[in-house]
Amino acid sequence: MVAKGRTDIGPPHYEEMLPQIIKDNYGKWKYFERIKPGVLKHVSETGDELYTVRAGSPRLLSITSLREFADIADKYCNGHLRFTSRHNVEFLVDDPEKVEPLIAELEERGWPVGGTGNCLNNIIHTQGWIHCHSAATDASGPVKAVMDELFDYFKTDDLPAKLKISMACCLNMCGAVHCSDIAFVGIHRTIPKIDDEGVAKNCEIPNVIAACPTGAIRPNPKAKSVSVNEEKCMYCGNCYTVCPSMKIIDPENDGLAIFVGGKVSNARSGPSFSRLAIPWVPNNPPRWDELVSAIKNLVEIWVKNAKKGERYGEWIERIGWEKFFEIAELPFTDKHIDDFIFSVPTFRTTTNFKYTK
Amino acid sequence: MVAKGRTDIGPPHYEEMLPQIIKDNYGKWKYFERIKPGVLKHVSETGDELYTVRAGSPRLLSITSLREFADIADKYCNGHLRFTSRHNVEFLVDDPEKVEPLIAELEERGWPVGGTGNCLNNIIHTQGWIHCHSAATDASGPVKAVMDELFDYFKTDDLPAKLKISMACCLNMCGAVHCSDIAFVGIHRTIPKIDDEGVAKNCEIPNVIAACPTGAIRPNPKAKSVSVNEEKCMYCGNCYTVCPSMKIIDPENDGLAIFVGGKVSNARSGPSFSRLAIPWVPNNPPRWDELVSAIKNLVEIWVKNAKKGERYGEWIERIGWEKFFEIAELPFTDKHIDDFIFSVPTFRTTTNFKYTK
Amino acid sequence: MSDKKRPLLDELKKGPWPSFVKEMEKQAGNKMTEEAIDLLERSYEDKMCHWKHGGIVGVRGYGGGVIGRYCDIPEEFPNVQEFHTMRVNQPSGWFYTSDALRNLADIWEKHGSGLTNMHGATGDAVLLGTTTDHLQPCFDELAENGWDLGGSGSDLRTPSCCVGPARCNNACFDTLHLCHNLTNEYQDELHRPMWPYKFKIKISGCANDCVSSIARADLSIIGTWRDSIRIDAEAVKEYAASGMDIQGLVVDKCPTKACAFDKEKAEFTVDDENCVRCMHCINKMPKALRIGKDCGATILIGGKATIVQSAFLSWVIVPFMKLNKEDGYAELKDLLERIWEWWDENAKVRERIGELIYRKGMRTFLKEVGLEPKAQMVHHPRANPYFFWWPDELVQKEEGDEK
Amino acid sequence: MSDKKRPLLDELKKGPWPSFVKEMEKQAGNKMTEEAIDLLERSYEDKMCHWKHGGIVGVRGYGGGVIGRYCDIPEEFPNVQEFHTMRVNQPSGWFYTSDALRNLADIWEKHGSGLTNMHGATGDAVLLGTTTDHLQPCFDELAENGWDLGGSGSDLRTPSCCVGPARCNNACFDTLHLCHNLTNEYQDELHRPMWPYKFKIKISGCANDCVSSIARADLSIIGTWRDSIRIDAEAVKEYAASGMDIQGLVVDKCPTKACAFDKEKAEFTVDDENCVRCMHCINKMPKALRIGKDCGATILIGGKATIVQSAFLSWVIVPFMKLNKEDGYAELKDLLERIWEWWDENAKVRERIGELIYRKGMRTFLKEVGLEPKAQMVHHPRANPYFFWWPDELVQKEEGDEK
Ligand code: SRM
Ligand code: SRM
Ligand code: SRM
Ligand code: SRM
Ligand code: SF4
Ligand code: SF4
Ligand code: SF4
Ligand code: SF4
Ligand code: SF4
Ligand code: SF4
Ligand code: SF4
Ligand code: SF4
Repeated sequence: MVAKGRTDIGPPHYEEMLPQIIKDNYGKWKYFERIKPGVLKHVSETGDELYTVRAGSPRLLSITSLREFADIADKYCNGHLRFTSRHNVEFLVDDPEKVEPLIAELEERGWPVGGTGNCLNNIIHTQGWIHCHSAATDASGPVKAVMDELFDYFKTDDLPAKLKISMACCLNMCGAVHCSDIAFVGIHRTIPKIDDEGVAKNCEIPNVIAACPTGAIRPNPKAKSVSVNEEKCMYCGNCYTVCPSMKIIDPENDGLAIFVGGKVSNARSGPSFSRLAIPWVPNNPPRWDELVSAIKNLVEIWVKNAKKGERYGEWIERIGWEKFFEIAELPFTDKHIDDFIFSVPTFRTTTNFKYTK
Repeated sequence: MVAKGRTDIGPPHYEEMLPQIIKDNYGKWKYFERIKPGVLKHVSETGDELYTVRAGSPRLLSITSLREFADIADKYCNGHLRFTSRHNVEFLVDDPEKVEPLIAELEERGWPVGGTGNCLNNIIHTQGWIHCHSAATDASGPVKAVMDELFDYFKTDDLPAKLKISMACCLNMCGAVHCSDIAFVGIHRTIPKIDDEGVAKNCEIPNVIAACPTGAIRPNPKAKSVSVNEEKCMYCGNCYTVCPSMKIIDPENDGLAIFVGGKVSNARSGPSFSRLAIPWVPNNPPRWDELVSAIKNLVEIWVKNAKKGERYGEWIERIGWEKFFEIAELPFTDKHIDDFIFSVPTFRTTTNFKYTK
Repeated sequence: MSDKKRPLLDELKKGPWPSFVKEMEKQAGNKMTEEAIDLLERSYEDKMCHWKHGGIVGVRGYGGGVIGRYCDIPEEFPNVQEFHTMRVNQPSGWFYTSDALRNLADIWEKHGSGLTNMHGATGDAVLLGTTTDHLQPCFDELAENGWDLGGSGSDLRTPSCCVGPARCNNACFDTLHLCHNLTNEYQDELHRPMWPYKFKIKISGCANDCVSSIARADLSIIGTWRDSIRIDAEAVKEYAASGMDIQGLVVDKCPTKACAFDKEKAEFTVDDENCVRCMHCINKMPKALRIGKDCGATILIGGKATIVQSAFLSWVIVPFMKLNKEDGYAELKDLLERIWEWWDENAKVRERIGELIYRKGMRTFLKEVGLEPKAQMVHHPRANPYFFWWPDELVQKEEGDEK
Repeated sequence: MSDKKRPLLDELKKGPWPSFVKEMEKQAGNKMTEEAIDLLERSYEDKMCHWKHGGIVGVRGYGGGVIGRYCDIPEEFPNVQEFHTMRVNQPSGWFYTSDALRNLADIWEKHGSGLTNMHGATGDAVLLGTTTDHLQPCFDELAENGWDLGGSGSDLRTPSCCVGPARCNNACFDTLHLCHNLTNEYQDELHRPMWPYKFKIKISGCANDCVSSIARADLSIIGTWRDSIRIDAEAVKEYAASGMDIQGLVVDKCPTKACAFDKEKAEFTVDDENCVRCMHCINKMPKALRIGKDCGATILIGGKATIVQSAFLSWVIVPFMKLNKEDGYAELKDLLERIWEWWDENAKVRERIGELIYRKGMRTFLKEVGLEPKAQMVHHPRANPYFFWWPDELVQKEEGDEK
């Protein structure tokens, strides 16, 4: 078997993974065309043409499916494929004849083709109840339920612009949802329950105190533990991350918050954060109905009202956030008003606003 | 004489001060015209016409001049006049025939007429060495020197837009310069010198500590006084305001900082802060040459480069701050980069910027 | 005049702008004033001021209105050993009759330096320089003549307002009346420091904000309307005929693209729902466009200059409030009093209302003064997920619910 | 398959989107995996996860790359008592041969649950669920086959990059090469946690930022150019002829109004000095417009998600850097190492670089890592007057200077 202790070899070299057509045209791609949803054609300075067929993936993949992908790649792509930064799988085809059969086989096997251009993209997400101890909600379940509902948008590219939805299952935000057109994130709503003995035994109290963004944690020297100031705690769970004896999970009160209007690209406007639209929908497995219908509504109002080329946030910036809340028929609450460190620059310092009902 | 102890009577009623034409047309003004620099004509629904002649004032006025104004008001304005929110004096004329003679007399007596519309307005300012203990520079002197240099702009209204210059003689900013097209403010550059005995005797140490924006002040229990952390002190002088034994004046290092691009009105864009252009010019009485030429340059580049209707900050927002520094030929230094509480939202979070030399 | 030369200040008698040095010299017959000029020359030499803090001074019954000032080299300048300022509350809109002005001048000739600021940055008529002995007699004589002092210290500061309906076509309400009314209603708050810190009110009749209330007042009252801009179609045509570039100078600069100009028909239209009442189009075509008829004000809070947590512009807390003269502005005063009460109870020493709101969170402020959250209060909602829940918003666990 | 019913998860096998439940069931032959599904059903019933922290686990010589995970009801679910993840460092750009993929699958069949994430949010190929006993053998077999682990814990995390020159016409530099090079150069930093906290690097070939580097990486490397957009005039004419609304969809959306379209001549022009290389016009007309030729990258710092001081987007620190393959990216590495050194020396435990810069001030960071302040680093300069001076910038007092 192995030479034990072999370390620090780094990842396989990407060149080994590239198909010949990419090796030949590396750095020489001249332009591309969007053939149809899920299909891109890249044209090289050499005249070579590469077709990319993108299929949706649940990201959680069995090795059975990985082998299936490998077989498909062998059949259509000389044994080459890649995954995208949003966890889709892309088949790289150098023969135009193979494109339609490939698509047919993918669809047949349950791998939908789409998600390019102005389609809905795959939902970036995280571990949830499948693997993480920190999760305020599941990840794969809510994502599946939302993607089922929005499925048609994955397959049609006539949305006003790209639609990037992301999810994270707790405030650690491993899904880095904070700059998405629409983001949903698992949140807690009650303060951690302190197991004094556990804290005393297992946790580094200075680290626990430092972990709290709002300074809600104070030492409790008597119990060699800590106490939490209810008024200051906003349930982020960071204390729980550093100290398992600060349990924060509360099945009835945990749930999801929905943010909208962020983006990452610098195209036109610079990157921007998503902002709170709906503070809480309940955790309602298995299909998270409230979440799904809230997101559906959010997508539909954008599709209906945005101008061509307007990302979600660009649409809202044009009409104003007050109009967004009116159109979305969402209540604006005290939760929407920032009260963290950088709150001041978010307060409206002009009389330039629109009236709403 | 007086009934002693008569208090809380409040200010004189404004109605007693209004000329008849204003009483007759109060709330009925329909529109106005700018006749020429310094002269406005307001037209009422009743058809009445009121002429306003605005004259520049140093704000620091002797009672001799107040009496002179009173005499002029008697002669041309049925004994009525007012001051503006920028400390100019306005003569209210109901007879068009009197406008030119009034202007002639004002100019003759040394009171320049101008400052309306797209003129340079009067410079809002503060006490300086004339009355305040806190001043890092004089107020009236620098203002006089700048107004002399920019005088023509007070008398012509073809600037790109309004030009509002303000000054304050220390960071207390009694001139509220923080939202001006151009602002100059007296600053210190060295830390306070602590007179321990004085602190112990005269100052409330908790208040002194709380006064420091950066937490630079620590108790010094031995001396019943305080000490200042050099690395954290940015010389704001707020400790000196609450405790005279923390002297912060340093004649060679005090001076003025210049900010640009703020505005107050909601017209078009909302109100915005002025931002640092030049961190320091020296205190150079009697005519503050470095200050004057710096401001002259700032005004001239705007006049030359702004489009019609663009306030200073609106011009900069269009071209970008990096271009502003290039055009103004000003060095961009670490001082220009915020490092106070709300710094983060000022950092550039996009690759959308222009190159500069 | 003193025999001292003042070569530095002499330089500031030159030039076209009216000279404050000349102003000072006009009163140089007064020994105190003359020495004040000499002291200023000395400051010009030394590049520093020669004033210092000192004992608190004032007039009977008042905690504010006078700023005590002492020379730091009194041996050399005995006549300005004391050089206090008195702040006289201006009439709303800074209107004066010539007699009123002369009256002030006469009183100040008798009791002080003869130097004034017309006006101070807060709005008062500032009488610059007198001795402790003169304070009470001066105040008595002012009061006798119908003048009162303005604010200083930790109290309500003298409210001020723009010229408003007295001479402006844009006034959405009666700024002068409101200013006068509030000043009189809150005489106690103005004269008897008792709060954590100062509190300023400034009142502008429209969004042009000619008294900079959004930047310089803890409470900013800014006029606006709820209906539509009034358009005089004929006058629009005149502007167009005069060659004005209505598209470029007006329409293209509308922040929400809410107005439009049809060049063919020379017709100007406003989309009311999207107009944010920024005043720009009205400013550019005052003959053709007028503010609406259903007027009131936006109320904003928290504006202040630099110290301590950097400058704040005021924040919208009431998008639209009718300002009702008939009931003496009851709604506004009610709100104001709730705000003061909350601030007074919660603030630290020298903590402005804006800083307190920042520290406590806007949600706490709104809840405790009884205001509804509105989307108009923010540029945009929060980006972080760090929000709080009130106990009654949570799912209460029933017995046996726990697994 | 276990005889337990899973009515809740069954609901998630319905619908058109590929089902993760079906994926899990594909490996249900594995007892561990089967129980993981049952445990998930239990979580669905309880509305909470059933995992907990536990002892730290790993492989010899590495401090990271494995996430230990333990079930909180092991009595009921003994087969997932331990259910650790291994993070396998992906090949740059996430390219695989079918054999490589099969190889991974085979190893994971032998040593783990047969479940993966392709890929994790940082970019690794995530192998989901194995026992402590299997970690070392699994790693050894991975290594034998040319795979290595990625980062976790307080170390450099697995760098990732966009598809770049491999399949994109917009790549301003070789993202895959840089990513591979950095990953290999910093193996030690990646595998042996030693820093205050995690540090992430993400690399995008242009401002479209297809790996979200500005939002998700402490160090963001984003391609750009210094010269001009290349315009193919003929291709512009084709777009115009095809009926595309070039004015409305391209020109009007240019953030700096730097491009123009002459409809008559069907001519598209770019004002290079004002173009901020936002990519928009190129995105809309890829056949006609191309990135410039003098390419490099903008370097930004500090991006991260919510915890602790809320999310930061990365901040520009080097507007333009040539990325030189020949010298192994010496300039970039040199900067990176200076940054790490400063961070390592100054940060508190669990303090990301962005948070440290915020706490210490950008000026301190720039000075100590040796970067020149540039106006490109800020949206706008500071509004407050609270700036610092270095001792050598001050006027030094000479003896006898004092008055
Ligand atoms: C394959 C992928 C890169 C990779 O290395 O994996 C990729 C590939 C391309 N991107 Fe991207 N982008 C990819 C993730 C992203 C991301 C990151 C993300 O989604 O998390 C972004 C930033 C998202 C954001 O702004 O919030 C991104 C922002 C863009 C943009 C800018 C869109 C905008 O107008 O804001 C373009 C330009 C365009 O589409 O016009 C672009 C354009 C492209 C082009 C057209 C570039 C080209 O010429 O080849 C590629 C085909 C896109 C398509 O789907 O039609 N790509 N692209 C990623 C596919 C993810 C997926 O499976 O859906
Ligand atoms: C007299 C005064 C009010 C008072 O109660 O004293 C006043 C009076 C008028 N202002 Fe003002 N403004 C006055 C201070 C201000 C201020 C406050 C300040 O300067 O400190 C502002 C906000 C400054 C800022 O934005 O930084 C101000 C922003 C405006 C604007 C908006 C300008 C803009 O486009 O940003 C207008 C509209 C315009 O001029 O087009 C305006 C318009 C006007 C009009 C035309 C209103 C009218 O229809 O009568 C008045 C004649 C203005 C002129 O000078 O041509 N007024 N105006 C103030 C004169 C000060 C002076 O002596 O120079
Ligand atoms: C006289 C006046 C300046 C002038 O020349 O016009 C003035 C003068 C002083 N101000 Fe002021 N302030 C004056 C308007 C302002 C303004 C502008 C305004 O009100 O619109 C501001 C900025 C707006 C604000 O309130 O934020 C202002 C912000 C300050 C501050 C900083 C307060 C803060 O919270 O940031 C201080 C410091 C303090 O209160 O200890 C201060 C303190 C002072 C003191 C009392 C200095 C002291 O610590 O003893 C000054 C007395 C000077 C003297 O010797 O006469 N003054 N002060 C203004 C009042 C005249 C009047 O009543 O009309
Ligand atoms: C596996 C992964 C989520 C996924 O499903 O893809 C993940 C999973 C965890 N993350 Fe993460 N993070 C993952 C990418 C991210 C990202 C996204 C990224 O890297 O682009 C972020 C946001 C970006 C950032 O770094 O700011 C992220 C921000 C966090 C944080 C908050 C860190 C912060 O400074 O704000 C924590 C908390 C911590 O470090 O203690 C965290 C902690 C964790 C822990 C280790 C939970 C814990 O406290 O023990 C999770 C282990 C889950 C598990 O049981 O497997 N994870 N984590 C991602 C790594 C896979 C990979 O290597 O490819
Ligand atoms: S977002 Fe939170 S719950 Fe989800 S994987 Fe990351 S740390 Fe775990
Ligand atoms: S949950 Fe967050 S806010 Fe609450 S105590 Fe813990 S760390 Fe602090
Ligand atoms: S700005 Fe400072 S120095 Fe000037 S008057 Fe106000 S407190 Fe005094
Ligand atoms: S001058 Fe300002 S920063 Fe320095 S110690 Fe005093 S209060 Fe603090
Ligand atoms: S604020 Fe409005 S109402 Fe008041 S003077 Fe200015 S333009 Fe007129
Ligand atoms: S008032 Fe302002 S927002 Fe309204 S139409 Fe006129 S320019 Fe536009
Ligand atoms: S970031 Fe730019 S270079 Fe990289 S894949 Fe996206 S469009 Fe292409
Ligand atoms: S790249 Fe962006 S900024 Fe440059 S011309 Fe094109 S659209 Fe305008």
